[in-house]
Amino acid sequence: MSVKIPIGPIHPMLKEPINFTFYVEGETIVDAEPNIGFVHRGIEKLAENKTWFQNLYLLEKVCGICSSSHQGCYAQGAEKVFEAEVPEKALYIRTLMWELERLHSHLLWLGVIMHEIGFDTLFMYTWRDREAVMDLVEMISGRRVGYSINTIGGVRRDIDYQTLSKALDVASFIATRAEVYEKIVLRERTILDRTDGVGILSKADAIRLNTVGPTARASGVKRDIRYNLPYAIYDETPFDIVIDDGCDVLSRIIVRIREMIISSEIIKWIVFNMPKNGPIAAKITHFTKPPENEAASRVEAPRGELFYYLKSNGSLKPERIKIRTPTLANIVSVIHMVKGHYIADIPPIVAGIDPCISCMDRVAIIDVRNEKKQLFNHDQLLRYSIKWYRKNYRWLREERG
Amino acid sequence: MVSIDELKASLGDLAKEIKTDKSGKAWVFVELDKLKKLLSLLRIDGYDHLSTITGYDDGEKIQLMYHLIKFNDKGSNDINVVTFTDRENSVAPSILDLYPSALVYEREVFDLLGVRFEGHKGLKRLLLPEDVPEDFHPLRKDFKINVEG
Amino acid sequence: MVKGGEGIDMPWGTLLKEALKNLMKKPVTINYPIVDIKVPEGYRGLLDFNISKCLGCGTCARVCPTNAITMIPSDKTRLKKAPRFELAKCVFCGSCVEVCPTKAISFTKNYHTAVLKKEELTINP
Amino acid sequence: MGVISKIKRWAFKRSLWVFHMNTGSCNGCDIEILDVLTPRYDAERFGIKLVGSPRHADVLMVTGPITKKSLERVKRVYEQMPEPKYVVVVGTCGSTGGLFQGSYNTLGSVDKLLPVDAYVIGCPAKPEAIVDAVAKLIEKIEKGGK
Repeated sequence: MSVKIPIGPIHPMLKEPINFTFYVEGETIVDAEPNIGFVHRGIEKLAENKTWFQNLYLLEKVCGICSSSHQGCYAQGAEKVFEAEVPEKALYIRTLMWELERLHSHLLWLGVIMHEIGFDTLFMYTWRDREAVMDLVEMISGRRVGYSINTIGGVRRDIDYQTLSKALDVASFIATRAEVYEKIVLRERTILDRTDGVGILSKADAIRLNTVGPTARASGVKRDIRYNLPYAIYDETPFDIVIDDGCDVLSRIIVRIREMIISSEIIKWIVFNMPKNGPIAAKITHFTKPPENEAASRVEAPRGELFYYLKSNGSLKPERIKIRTPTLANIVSVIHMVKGHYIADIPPIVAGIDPCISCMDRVAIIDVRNEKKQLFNHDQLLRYSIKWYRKNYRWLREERG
Repeated sequence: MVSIDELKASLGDLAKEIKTDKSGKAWVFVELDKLKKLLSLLRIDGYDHLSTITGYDDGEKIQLMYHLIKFNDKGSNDINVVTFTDRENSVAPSILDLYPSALVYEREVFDLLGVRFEGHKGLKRLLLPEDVPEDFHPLRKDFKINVEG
Repeated sequence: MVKGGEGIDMPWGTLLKEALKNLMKKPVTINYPIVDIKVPEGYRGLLDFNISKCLGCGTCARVCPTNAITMIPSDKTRLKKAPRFELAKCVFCGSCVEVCPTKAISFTKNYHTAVLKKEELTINP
Repeated sequence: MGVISKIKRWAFKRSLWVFHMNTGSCNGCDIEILDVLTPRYDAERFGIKLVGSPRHADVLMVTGPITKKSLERVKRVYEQMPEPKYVVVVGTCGSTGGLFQGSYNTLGSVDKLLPVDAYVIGCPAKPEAIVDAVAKLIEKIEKGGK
């Protein structure tokens, strides 16, 4: 992802600033080479030239979808640098935002992957349901995207009982919807034909390639930073890690749908256990200088492990900030996953890792047998793959059983 | 949480220094020529997840930090391995054979800091366009930008 | 994970039920440009600046992450300086609102930020 | 005013086709643009449609501060669009550089490169504001701008 790749993201579905070169033999892909950096904005250098507090808003813009994860991860690291005590209520509010973000990000992704396989009906349904979450975060933070809720040493806004009860409603609503989606995904022929057995990443490969997040968990790897290296209030929160051993795109869909249900349970737990009153931020201002210090910070963003390294030199501006976004970690797995598959399977496989730089805007396909080069843009590829599946539907079904 | 004594016992005299920070995370300092040996020991020990490679130019040397995790249910460990390379002639051994995911991280460090990884085939820029000058490495401290207005 | 299960060979089975259910509900589409929407309390919209409260201290200009605020000479404040807001650069983070010692800067609920010329949004003291 | 230009303007009024391009934005504005097309806002009511090729588009919607790698592409896309064409910039970073002013890899604002007809400020802009921008653009076309 992003960032630097990290950075970013792109439009998860329509045009992306990422470019892949695929090497094919006939219809089968033998190799792939990603070309990234279309959204490289030099954020790490910029961060060295802004103050610790200004960076809260800069680093939030690494990714607009997981903005709260980035800002929260940075704030968490900066608290280690400042050696600040964070009030408990602030951690609860921060975690609430993280989980709401996971809900809206997974709903968004579910719509995107359905669009990638040409199933726009479900795309419209998920994006409609996502609006419930967006309204709630707007109530809590004052903006739909880019909540800016975190600050170094806590959060910036308190939350009242009305909003908390709304959060309960939203959590139950999304949980019931997630069950409906799971039913649809597991029973619809259209979806099963395009995703079952596509984009295989075995458990051994997932561990070897250091795959992170739901992509790894869909390959049966039980790794979740929330559970393995608990931060904020996750060591007290009861929750299950969703894993599935299907290793294909279908499993990735199922894992994310079930994670939505788990997230809604976490949200309910947070609402019931949130401290009634108390401070929401430590006393650190824009003009507080940190000691010389360094810290590494990790959170589980919707797409997987997000990593920050922060170093201070005792002045108002940080010395070095390093960001590793989950999409960058998963890009090596994508290259592995597409090998041996058909050109028509590219959209669901690439979208399957939930790339924050997501879509492919221009794909070059080179046939190694006759060196013919063909350029596709994303729309043409989508149309091509739907047509191809329509044509080859019967023998494929027999082949895949 | 990893204990210092355990680490010292398993790494022997490979590590130059091992320290913990306030939150209990271990920082292992190592000479450049022993880096690969140390990482392979850690890899055997179960540190199979490379979070990323951080490059940092402190003005005199270039620091390379390898952030590793050993997943072990609730008691997972994370440690940071730190090594230094020369600023003028920045070279470091590639760890692609130990951690295949280093592919993108090494290219990123090469791109932004100009550290050449020996043994990394096809090392080229990851993020910046191909047509920038060869010695353009924005995260070096002598490259300055102006964010005022 | 159970793939298929009952109903798999009934094309459109599950989805058709869902679609029929939605047919009975009223539309979720809001009739936006004709009917104005309600924004929640605490929405971070365009900034409002009250110069009669301003001291001219310049803290807001120092904390702004995007250099959207510049201090220019003015007779109306005690320190003879006043902020000029170029809202086209604003990212609505609220740092200036937070640090202002006299609460001269505040958020409005105005979200109509589409303009034909960037200068339309500048607030001069 | 000739009959043809009258017909052209009438045709434009209710069917602006939009080509959306990310030139280095954080995805925040992009998901809000997409949001405008989904059930809550449903911009297809006004004939606004996202198209997959610049050759079919009337409006280029740019998000982001134009990174060096996307510079050539955005130029090429703009050249491919048929006349008359309009450019709408969504988001603060595309309008003025926003948080990325001074970066070594971004150009800053889109209007250094292309003639811009409307700006939507916000980080990211609210979907209602994006609808507003298109409404203002239609108004401008009706008055005979460009």
